[in-house]
Parts: sequence; structure tokens; C-alpha cells
Amino acid sequence: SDSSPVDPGEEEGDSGEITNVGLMVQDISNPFFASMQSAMEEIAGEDGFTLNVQDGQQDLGAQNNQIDAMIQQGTDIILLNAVDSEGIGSAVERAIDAGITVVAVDVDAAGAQAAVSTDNVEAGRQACTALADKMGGEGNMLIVDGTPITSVQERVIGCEEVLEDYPDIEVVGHQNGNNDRATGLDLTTQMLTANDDIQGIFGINDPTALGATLALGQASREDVWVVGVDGSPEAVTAMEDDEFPNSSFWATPAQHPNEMVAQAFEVAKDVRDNGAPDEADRITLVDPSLVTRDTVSDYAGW
Amino acid sequence: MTAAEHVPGGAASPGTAAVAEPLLEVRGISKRFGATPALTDVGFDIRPGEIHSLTGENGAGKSTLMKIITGNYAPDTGTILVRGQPVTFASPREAQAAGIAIIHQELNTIPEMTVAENLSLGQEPNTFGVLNRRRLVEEAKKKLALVGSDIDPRTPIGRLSVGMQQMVEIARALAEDAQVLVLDEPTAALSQSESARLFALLGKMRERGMGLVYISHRMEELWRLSDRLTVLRDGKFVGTKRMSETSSQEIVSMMVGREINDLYGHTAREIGDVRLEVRDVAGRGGIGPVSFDVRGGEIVSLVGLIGAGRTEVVRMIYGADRATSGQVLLDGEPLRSTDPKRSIRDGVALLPESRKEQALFLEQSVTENIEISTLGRHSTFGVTSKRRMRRIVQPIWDSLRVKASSPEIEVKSLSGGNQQKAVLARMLLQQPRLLILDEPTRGVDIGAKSEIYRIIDEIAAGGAAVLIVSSDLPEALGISDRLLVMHEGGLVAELDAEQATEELVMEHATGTFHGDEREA
Amino acid sequence: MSTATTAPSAATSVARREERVRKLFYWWDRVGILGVLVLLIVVASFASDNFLSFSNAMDVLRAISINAIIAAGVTMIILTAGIDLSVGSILAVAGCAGVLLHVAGLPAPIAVIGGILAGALAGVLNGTLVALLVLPPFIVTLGAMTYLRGTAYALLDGQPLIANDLSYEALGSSYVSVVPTPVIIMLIVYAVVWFVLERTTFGRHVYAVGGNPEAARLAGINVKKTLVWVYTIGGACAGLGGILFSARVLSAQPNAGQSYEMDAIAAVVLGGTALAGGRGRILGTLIGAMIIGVLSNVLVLTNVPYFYQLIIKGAVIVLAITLDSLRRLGQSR
Amino acid sequence: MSTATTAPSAATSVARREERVRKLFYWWDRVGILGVLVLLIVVASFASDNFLSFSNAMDVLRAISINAIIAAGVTMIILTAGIDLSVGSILAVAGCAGVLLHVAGLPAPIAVIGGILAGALAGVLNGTLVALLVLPPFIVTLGAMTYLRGTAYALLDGQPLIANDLSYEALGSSYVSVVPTPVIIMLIVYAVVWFVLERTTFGRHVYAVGGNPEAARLAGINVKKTLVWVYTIGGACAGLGGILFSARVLSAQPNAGQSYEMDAIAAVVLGGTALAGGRGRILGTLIGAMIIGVLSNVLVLTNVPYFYQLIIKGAVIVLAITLDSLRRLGQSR
Ligand SMILES: Nc1ncnc2c1ncn2[C@@H]1O[C@H](COP(=O)(O)OP(=O)(O)OP(=O)(O)O)[C@@H](O)[C@H]1O
Ligand SMILES: Nc1ncnc2c1ncn2[C@@H]1O[C@H](COP(=O)(O)OP(=O)(O)OP(=O)(O)O)[C@@H](O)[C@H]1O
Ligand SMILES: [Mg+2]
Ligand SMILES: [Mg+2]
Repeated sequence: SDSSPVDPGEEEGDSGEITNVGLMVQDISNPFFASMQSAMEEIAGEDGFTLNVQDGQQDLGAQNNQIDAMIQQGTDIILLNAVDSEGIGSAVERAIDAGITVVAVDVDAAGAQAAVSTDNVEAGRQACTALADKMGGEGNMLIVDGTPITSVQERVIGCEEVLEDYPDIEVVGHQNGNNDRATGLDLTTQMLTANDDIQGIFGINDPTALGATLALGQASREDVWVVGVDGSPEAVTAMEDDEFPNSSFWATPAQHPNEMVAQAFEVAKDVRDNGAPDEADRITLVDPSLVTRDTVSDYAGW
Repeated sequence: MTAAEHVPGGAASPGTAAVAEPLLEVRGISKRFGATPALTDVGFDIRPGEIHSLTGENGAGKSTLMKIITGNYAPDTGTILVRGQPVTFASPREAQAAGIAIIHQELNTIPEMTVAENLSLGQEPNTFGVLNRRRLVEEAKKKLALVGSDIDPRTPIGRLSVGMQQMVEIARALAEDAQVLVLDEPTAALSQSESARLFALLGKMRERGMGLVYISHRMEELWRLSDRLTVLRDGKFVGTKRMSETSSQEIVSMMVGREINDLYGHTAREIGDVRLEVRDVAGRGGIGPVSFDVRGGEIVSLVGLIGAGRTEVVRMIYGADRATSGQVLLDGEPLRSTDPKRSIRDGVALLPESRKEQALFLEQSVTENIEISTLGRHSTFGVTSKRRMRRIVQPIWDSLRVKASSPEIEVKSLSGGNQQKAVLARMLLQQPRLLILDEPTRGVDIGAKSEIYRIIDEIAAGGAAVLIVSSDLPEALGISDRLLVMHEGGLVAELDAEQATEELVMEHATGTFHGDEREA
Repeated sequence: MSTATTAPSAATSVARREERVRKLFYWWDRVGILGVLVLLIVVASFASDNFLSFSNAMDVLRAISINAIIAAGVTMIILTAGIDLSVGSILAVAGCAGVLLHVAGLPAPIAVIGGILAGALAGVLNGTLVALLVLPPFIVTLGAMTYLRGTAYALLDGQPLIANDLSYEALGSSYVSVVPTPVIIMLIVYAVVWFVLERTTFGRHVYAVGGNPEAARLAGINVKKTLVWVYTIGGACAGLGGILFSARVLSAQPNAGQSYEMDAIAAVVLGGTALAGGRGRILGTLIGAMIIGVLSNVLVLTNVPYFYQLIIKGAVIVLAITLDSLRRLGQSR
Repeated sequence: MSTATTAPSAATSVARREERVRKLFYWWDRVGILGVLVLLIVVASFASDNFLSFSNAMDVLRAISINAIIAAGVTMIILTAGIDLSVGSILAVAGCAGVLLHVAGLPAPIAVIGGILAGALAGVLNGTLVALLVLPPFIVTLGAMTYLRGTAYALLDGQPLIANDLSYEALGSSYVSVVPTPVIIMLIVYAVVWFVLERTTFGRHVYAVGGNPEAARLAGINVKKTLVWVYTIGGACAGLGGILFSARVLSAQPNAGQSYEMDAIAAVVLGGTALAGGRGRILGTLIGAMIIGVLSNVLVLTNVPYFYQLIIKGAVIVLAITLDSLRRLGQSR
């Protein structure tokens, strides 16, 4: 629908050479996305292209503008981690019209030629299954939710799906923080006051869950188990008993941002050489793998 | 006092028809602000073709009464009659529509806007809300012509002097076909020549049959202008007199409830050695170079027309503005005079020209306002003590006879004259060797004035050098030992106060002096 | 300019020259920050080869269009010595309203007007609280920022609402000849606001209320009414911004526009409008918005790492206002 | 009070009574928003059974401690008619500095002081630009907010730095008897700031500079120095906030403190300090922070869904300032 009379991407042409790659993430201060960045920097060093990393600051408007600037820049490939998978669609269309290969990473992006993404619903399922089992299938739990963005919401959906199978588990508190340690800590502290009798906590990502863990430690609460999502290095630390003795962190479904972004880059190259895959193969879904205290020693990490 | 010699304007004025129905009359007006009764059962009227003056001490309720007449405040009780018909004004607009306009004590202009825009404010010429800019300027020119002014209507009004801004406000009132015009201390910030122009204009308005209410603390102006005079005291009506049937003594005693015999309170002071030496001080905008001395125990006035550069000179001495060249010595020691903080430490105090803009912290208490410059002196390692402060402030507070319930109330709730006393108290606390006062009695009532003069005299008697900038010639002549006259940035004459007359000073100040008795 | 006309008297010619100088100063005083923008553009075009192209210029303008439109309304509000922190949330609410109306099957013009009206309505509430209850605008609009954000979420139950067939999509993505439609809309908004501020009685009242509310009241200006209108217009501008946002991303995003208020205020203040009210020009705001837009654009184009982008952006904002203030200092000497 | 003393004259006793009434008004005027807080607490204790408990009270106080400490510094800045939008970013930088010093092996006191100094340093820069170059504080600190955030990211390469063995952890999580340490620190900060503002010459200068800068200069106050100090203290308070933050979350978080400036300013303004400067009390700020804290707490305790929390929070903030302003209107009648 974009009828731009000026089409700067065309001049560059699709000469097989990749000189310019853009990596767009929702929130660079999250270690998860930073891990994507360092993985791509490594590849850029080997392959000799310029990497342009942009932080979306959770703002769809900003990501729109960044895509426009990348079009100007003559970017060859955009690896896109969208703030909103559907809302970014019109910008993706502009980029593709300008001859850029767009591959979505972690969360799908409408219109992207291909996507390599984690199944966030599955991650939520894994986390809450682990938690429910650890709780012995009964008791009260808290959900420390995050900002209303797709990836976060999908995890909660997955979790709630699982909990339907555990009628004896009740969610007695459900509050939204900012996906970070500090709000995870504050909200959990207050919810613990509101609800004395708690056995489990689900945090929508590792920073949030670790905040909840700190809250339990500061309130000297034992016999409460926490699960997060991501498989981040700090979560690993928290699960390794000797490093973090009082930790109540139980499990985290590991996603692999570094592998994911590398895979997305391979897919992008493939798209450039052989054209976009058909609808059935468009999405490469990477299943998360659950890491618990019991299995953490076997986990390679990011 | 020369004021009594003036012929009361009213006696000669043909417009004064004693029988004419009042344009405006108020009866039994009362108004309280919280617990403070500002007005109690006051009556007042104004007839066509007269100037009815209103006077009384600071805080007597003059401005409040006028604000009621012009629809700014609603009275608690009482009636307002316009040409015999009772009215109530819900807003200033309604009063204006009834032909009643006011020039407030404080300027009510919008500094960023042009003269034309200010003149048309609220009733801009427009077609369906779209400004007609040509008519805006044309109408402004016409309105300005009413007051005989030819300033460019496109100048931002903030660039004009206070006097010029006031003329613009008067033009606005006249253009609205006001029948009654209230002027609340219009000359407080005006120079001699600007005042003269204003008086001429008022005379014309009176001839046209308008009724004018004129509020002032300046006795000579009251004599010069008024047909009748009403005095308020503590919010109560004291009396209305025809000027032809009263005397200065009577008016003063009506105002302050006692007689003031020696307004300027001269004592025999001992003039000491030279304290202040100003050597070729020059500043931006063609000020100076000027040179003069002030001795210990001596009171010297710096006089001249508005814009003559007096304020500039004293500000440079104080270090508020930077001098481009020259030197200032105090007791033989050069003053670095680069910032006020230093000057205060060196024993120089300045009472600035505009108390609201340059001296007062309106939201703070009277005590806090008084002690601000001497906090360092009266604190231990930067820690102040309220009790100690009160002990220091109290005697000065008492001696100044400030009219307020307590030194702890906010200074903004004081009347103008009492605010001025608070600033003066700040200067006193500094115990300066050189005291500079820029327009020290602007807007101050006669009772307070006499107290301020007494204090100034006492300070000088204590050995300080006192330098006063005053636009009030009788005051300058009355209080000082010596006068320095400035004209267009330069010092043109030095006169002995005993021998000088208003006429002589004006000749020097306007640059029309041709005699050869020039001393400076 | 023609020398053939009869020679004017020396006095008139001096007067004319003075008039010209006066006009020049007037102009320079008003758009002086333009110098900073030009400087930035020069630096930018050296820093990146891709910067100085027509299509990139259009990108920059399109990128700033929403912020600039919001900032136009905020300029009026700040001129009255007020502030509006709720514009970002208004944008979200208006976008949601527009898309919901579209989804409800109403024609495009109705959806667009509905969104703008939703913004205006939020502005009416802000203005009423500020004007009639004499509350500090900062807190009123901070509260509004919070409850309107909640409202946007509640309207859509927290989920973005996708509308790939959005009836007013053209507002976000089409072109008028070679110029993107949002840019055209932005220019129209500025032309209108300029006209309102400079050429209507209402505009004079806005300046008067900000310059000296007491004098304005005494002159018979309805200060409260003026304030309510100004916040309403501010809300309508943010509402239009929300419509454009939704048209650009083809969806209603309840979390859209977060922290946009800061960008808008930055544009206004960079543009020379005083937060104390009464002084400022709408054109300055456009230039302020452009400075921010050019800066963001060139930082992406030159591939500066994100952290350093922030450092440079912050520093340039401070530098811009410093240059502008030095100019003003120099002028007053 | 003793009736045995010789009876004072009627006049003195009336004067004494008036003095008492006056003092009451003085006090009420200063902490009037306290009434709103009390009302909120009453409502909250009906809304949630868990609200009125000692441990929850401590939770609330601990939750507000960082915001309240930042707001104490911001109060001083606002009293001078300034503003500081950079406190959130300063918090991040200071937290990073503290943790980095710890990681570098320096003892806890050095790390703590280092963090606070980092904050103070950022404040010095803000203050210098505001005071010496006479730039608008809004833009200066908006710029600082951006470049300091970038600095925090750059210091840690964008990643949180976890320090589970943080040497000064006790500041964040320990208790003094039954009171959490951050709460004690907050109370100390308020006592100090109260003393500085009310009992020192410097405090008087702060009010004077905010009330009338020109008069302050002529009264012999070094306005520029006062301003630089105020921003420095503001920076130090935010720095202390950053140290407490890092001690609480056992890590340096470069994205910590985002939008904290708004919470701090809201506390200050709710507490009755005028954004125009020169008028306000530090105790009001503490109460303002508590209002925000109690509100957030009770919304969590009653498990209100997120969207409605936002709506209620925004509405209550507006309501609180409305109640406070009605009180003031009533008083002046
Ligand atoms: N808005 C107000 N609120 C409270 N008190 C007020 C207000 N305006 C005036 N007052 C008080 O009412 C009294 C009368 O004040 P007013 O301004 O009318 O005096 P005035 O005669 O005009 O004095 P001045 O000669 O100093 O101008 C004073 O005690 C003053 O403090
Ligand atoms: N606001 C202003 N804008 C421009 N020029 C001014 C302004 N105020 C004063 N000036 C100019 O500064 C010079 C000195 O003014 P200054 O105020 O020192 O005179 P003054 O003799 O003290 O008169 P005043 O009675 O106003 O105090 C004059 O040339 C005057 O025109
Ligand atoms: Mg008065
Ligand atoms: Mg002067």
C-alpha cells in the first residue's frame, strides 16, 4: 500500500554482498537482547559487515523511524525484534519494498519474510508446570507480570493454560511491573504482605523472578519457589546452590538469544539467495528448554 | 513647606458644579479580608468635572475602595450608585461598560506585547475573530493621540518607561469613553516632567466634565490638583473637605491622627570627613563619568529627570552593575564593587528603586525579609536561630512602627509603605558606613515618610554617609544637605540644599540653566 | 527597490532602513535557533553521505511529524504558563478510539474525527481542572497521563488491536505528490496554529493570559475560557497525533506515545518558548522538533552505538540551548 | 499555663491566643496535605485488611524511601524555581559507580561515598550550566537525563552487573531494630534537609533565590553559588538513592530509575511546593511521597488489575491536589 515515489533501496540492488546489517531490539538493557547483540557483533567481525544496533525503547513509533533510517542507509538485512509483532507490519512492508531482507527474531513480525522465534506460550507452560509440580499441585501462588507487550503476555497465557490443570493451585496475586528486578522486588514484597500463605511465584522473565527471589530473602521467607523465563546467567547463578545459598529460584525455561539471532541471520542469507520461504516454513519455532536446580549443571548457558 | 501656597485647583475650575448629580456614589461600604477589616462603612462620591482626591496612610483602604468601585472586589455590605442608579459589578468589564475605569497602583501591562496590542487587549478589532492588524495600529495611534503621545504603537511595551506605560493605560481608559477615571498613585514611579504631563492631561479631562479620583501621598500634588479631598484611616471614613476650606495641617492630622510639625526631622548633625569618593565612574549607555564625594554624617541627594542615570550611578557604586571605568573609595579604601555581597561586607547598603522587583521576597515573612542580608553575621557556622533573629529584629521592628500584627506574617500582606519600612530595616541591620537609598519614599504615606526621614537622619547622625536618589523634589530639598543634579548621564550641578529652590534644580535638570553659579 | 521612483526624503529612507533592521531583529529573535538547526544539518551531512537526500529529508520530516503536531498544541499550553504531560497518553487513547470506530464499521472521516474529539475531550477535562479549580497544571496533567494510559489499556484490554484494512490508513502512509501525507498534515497544523496565535484575537489572549493573567483579567479577557480552550486544542493536537500514529502502524497500541510529552516539551523549549509563559513562537517549536529529529536520524545513519547515541543526543540538546542563549546574551549587550 | 502566676493583662492573653491560632494556621498551611494522607489511609484500611499492620507500614516506607530521598533533593531544586529531570539517570549512574567500586575491591564506605559523589558531580554540571550559563533548567536536566542514561549504559556496556556479595548490601536489606535501614536513612535525610532549609543561612538563601533572584542578588546573596550547591545536593540525594537501589537489588542496573523524576516531582508538588519557586516545605514532600506510596501499596494489596490501578492512581493524584486546593481556597475566603 506504500506508494513511495522515491525508492532509494533500489539503487543498492541485491548484489550478493552483505555490507550492512541492522539489528533492532525492543530493549537493549535486557541481557537477553544484549546477548543477541554480542552474538551478532561476533559474526560481523568474522564476515566483515557493518552492524547497526538500535534500541526500540518499547516504542513502536521509534522502531518505525529506525526502519526508515535504515532504508536510507541502504541496509541489506534487518533482524527485527519488534516491540509489537503486528503493529510493526507497515514499517516492515516499507523495508521490504526498499529491497531489504527482514527476518523477525524472538517474536514474529507481520510481513517479515521469515521469523526465528521462541514459543513464548510454551515457555510460560514449561515454567508454570515446573512450579506447579514443585508446589505439589496445591497451594497459593503469585504472578509477577510485566508490561503489556506481546512476548510477556504470551508467557502469562501459557502459564494460565497450565494452571487450569491444577485446580488446587490458586493465583492470589497478579500484578504488573516493568520487567525488571526492582519492580519485581517491590511488588512481591507488598503482595507477600497481602497474602501470607504463598508457596510459589511466577515471574514473567528472569529479572522479575530474581527480584521476587530477593523479596523472599529480605522477608526471610522459606518454602516458596520462584520460576522465571529466559535461562539467563543470573538465573543460573541463583540456581547453583553454593553460589546463592538462600535462593528460592527453582527453574527457568531457557531461550537462546545468541543462537536464535545467529540462526535468523542464516535464514536471512538464505532468503536473499533463494527467495522467501513459503508460508508453511516461514517461522522457525525454537522451543525453550527447561532448566531447573536439578539440571542446571548440564546447562551451557547463553 | 511650600505646598500651601498653591492655589487649590478646584476654586478656579469652571467645571465644578457643586449641584451636579454625582457620577458615582458609594454608601456604607464594608469589606473584610479574612480577619482584617479593610473598609468599614465608607461613603464617597465623585461629580462631573472634579478631581476628588483620596488619601490616607498606607493600608488605610484606598486601593480596596477603588477596587470595589471598579468591579474588582465585591463589597461585603454597601451600595454603589451610578448616576443615582444602584448597580452591582460582577467584573471589571461591567464597571468599564458603565464608564468607570481605573489605572491601578501596579502596572497592568503585558510586557512582551506591543503598545497597540496592550491598548486593544480584550477588544481587539477583528472580523470573526481574525485580527485586523492595520486597524489595531491605527486605533492605537488614535488612542495615543488622546494623551498626546506619538510613540510607535508597534514597540513592545516592556521597553517603555513606567511613565510611558502609564500613559498607554490612561489612553486605553480614555478610549473606552470613561466618565470616571480612578488613578491609584499614578505618580509614584513618574519623574517630575512626566508628572507634569500627566497633570496637564488630568486638567483637560476635568474640563471635559469627567470625574477623576486621584490617590496620592504627595501633599503638593493634592493641593495642586484636587477640588475635594477625602481621607481614610484604618478603613474608616475620616472626612471630605473642599480644598478651599482646609489646610495642610488639618489634612495631615486627619490622616495620621496627630500633627506632624517637622516632616523632615532635621537634627544638627556633625559633618565629618569624606567617606565616599566617586572618581570618574562611567557605565554603559553614556552614563558618566561622574565624580563626587559624600562625607560622614552628610545626606546628599542625587536629583534629575527620569532616565538621567541616577539609578545607574548608585547601582555601579553598589556593584549591582559593572562600571566601565572609574574608581570608588570608601574611607580612602578602594571598593572592589563588583558584587553586592562584597559591598555589603564593606559597609555599603542599597535600598533599590523597585521594592517588589528588587528588594522583597513576597512569600516570606517580614522577619525573613529583614534579616536576609545579615544572616551570615548573626549565625554560627551557618546555623541560624529563630530566637536570636527575633531578638535582633524586634527593636528595629518596634522603632520603625511597622503596621502589622506580627513580624512573622508574610511581607506581601503589608501595605506598600510598611513594605518599604521592612526593606529599610534590612539596611539598618547592616549598620552601613554608606547608605544608598533609591527612591526611599515611593508610595509611602506621610506619617511613614516622616518616620523614614527621621531614621535616615539618625543614621547620618551616627556618622554614615547617606546618598539618596529622589524624584520628589520637595523631599530632596527638605532632607538633604547637598544636592547633585544629573542631566543626560552627567553631573551638571552641585547645590547647597539651604539655598536651592525647586525652580533652580529643574533648570539644571532639564539643561536649560544659563546662569554661571555652576559649582561642580 | 526601483530607483526610478522619486527619491524619498532622507528622513523616510532612514526610517525605512530602521524598519528593515527592526524586522530583521524581530525575525532573528524569533527563529534564532534556526542557526543551530542549520549548523546541525551541516555537521550531519559531513557525518553521513546518506543524510543530504530528498528522500531522507522526507523521512526526517515524517519521523518528526507526530511529535511536531503534539508540540504545536503544547506550545499554546506553555504560552499560557501551563504544561501538559498527558499528551502521550492522549495519543494512545485517541489512536484506540479511532481504530475502535473503524472496527465498528464507521466511515474513515468519522473515525478520524472521533479520535481527535477523544483527545479534545481529555483536554477539556485538563483545562477545566486547571482553569476552574485553579490546580497546578503539572499535577493535573501528570494525573491525566496516568489515568488516560489506564483508560487506553482498559479500552483494548491491554492488547494492541490490529487493523490491516484501516480505512484512514492513507493519512499515515500515502504521499501528496512526493511529500508524505503526515508531513503535509503537520505543515497544515503549523499554518493553522501560526494563524491562530498571530492573527486572531484568541491568539492575543493566549499570550496575554501567559504574560500577565491579572492584567488579562482586568482587560476583560475570559482567562478561564481561554485556558480551557488551549488545553482542548492541545488535546485535539495530541488526538490527531494518535490518529496518525495508528494510521502509520495500522493498529491501536495502548502503550503508544510513552514519554512523548518530554520530546514535545523539549521541542517547545528548544524553540525558544519560555516555560514561564507569554513568550515564544510556534515556528520555533517546529525548528526545535526538527533539531531533535535530525539528531536522531543522523545518529542512526552513522551507526553510532546506542549508548553513545544517548550521550550525544543529551549533549547536543544542552549545546543547542547554550548556543541559542549565547546569541541572546550577545544581542542584549 | 500555671494559674498561680500573676494574671497577665487581658491584652497579653488575647495576643497569646492569637499567636496560638496563627501558629496553628501556619502549621496547617504547611502540612495541610497531611489531611489527604490521613483520609487515604482510612480508606485504605477499609479496602484491605492487611493494610493496617506494622509490617505493611514498613513495606510502604521502604518502598517509598528511594523516591522520597530523591524528592528531598528535588524539593530544594524546585524551591529555587528550578527542576531536575535527570535524577532517575543520576540514580542509575551512581548505582553503577557504587557497584563498580565494590567489584574493584574497594571497601564498602568508599563504594558508597563514590556513588554519592558521582551523583553530586552530575549535579555540579547541571548547576553550573543553569547558574553560570543561565540556561533553562528544564532543558539542561532533560539533556542530562539523556546523556547520563547513556553514560550508565556505557559504564556497564548496557548490562546489569550482578553483585550478590555486595559489600554495602546492608544498606538495602538490613533492619535497625524493626525498622528497615533504607527507612532510617530516609528519615535522616529529611531531618538534615529540614535543618538545612529551616535553620541555616544557606536554607534562607535557597528560599530567597527562588522567591526573587534579583532581590537576592542585591541583598548580597551569591545566587550562582547557591544554585550550583542546590543542584549538587540534588545530585547527591539521587546518588544516595542509586546506592540504596543497588544495595536492594544486589546489582548495578543501567536502566534503573526510569521516570523516577516524575514520581519525585509529583511528591514535591503534592507536598505543596510551588514549581515557581520560593514557597514550600520539605515535610510536605515526605507526605506527598507517602500519598503516592500508600496508594500504590493498597492497590497491590487489594489486587486491583493493572489498568485500573493506573486509572485510580491518576484520579487520586488529581483528587488529592483538588482537596488540598479547596482547603487553601477556603482559608483565603
Ligand atoms: N487581597 C488582599 N488580601 C488580604 N488583605 C488585603 C488584600 N488587599 C488589601 N488587604 C489589606 O487591606 C488593607 C487595605 O489595603 P489597601 O491596599 O486598600 O490600602 P491602601 O490605602 O491602598 O494603602 P497604600 O497607600 O499602601 O497603597 C490593608 O491592611 C491590606 O493589608
Ligand atoms: N527598562 C529600560 N529599558 C531601556 N532603557 C532604560 C530602561 N530603564 C532605564 N533605561 C535607560 O537607562 C538610562 C538611565 O536610567 P536610570 O533608571 O538610571 O535613570 P534615573 O535617573 O534613575 O531615572 P529613574 O527615575 O527611572 O530611576 C536612561 O538612558 C534610561 O532611558
Ligand atoms: Mg494602595
Ligand atoms: Mg532611578
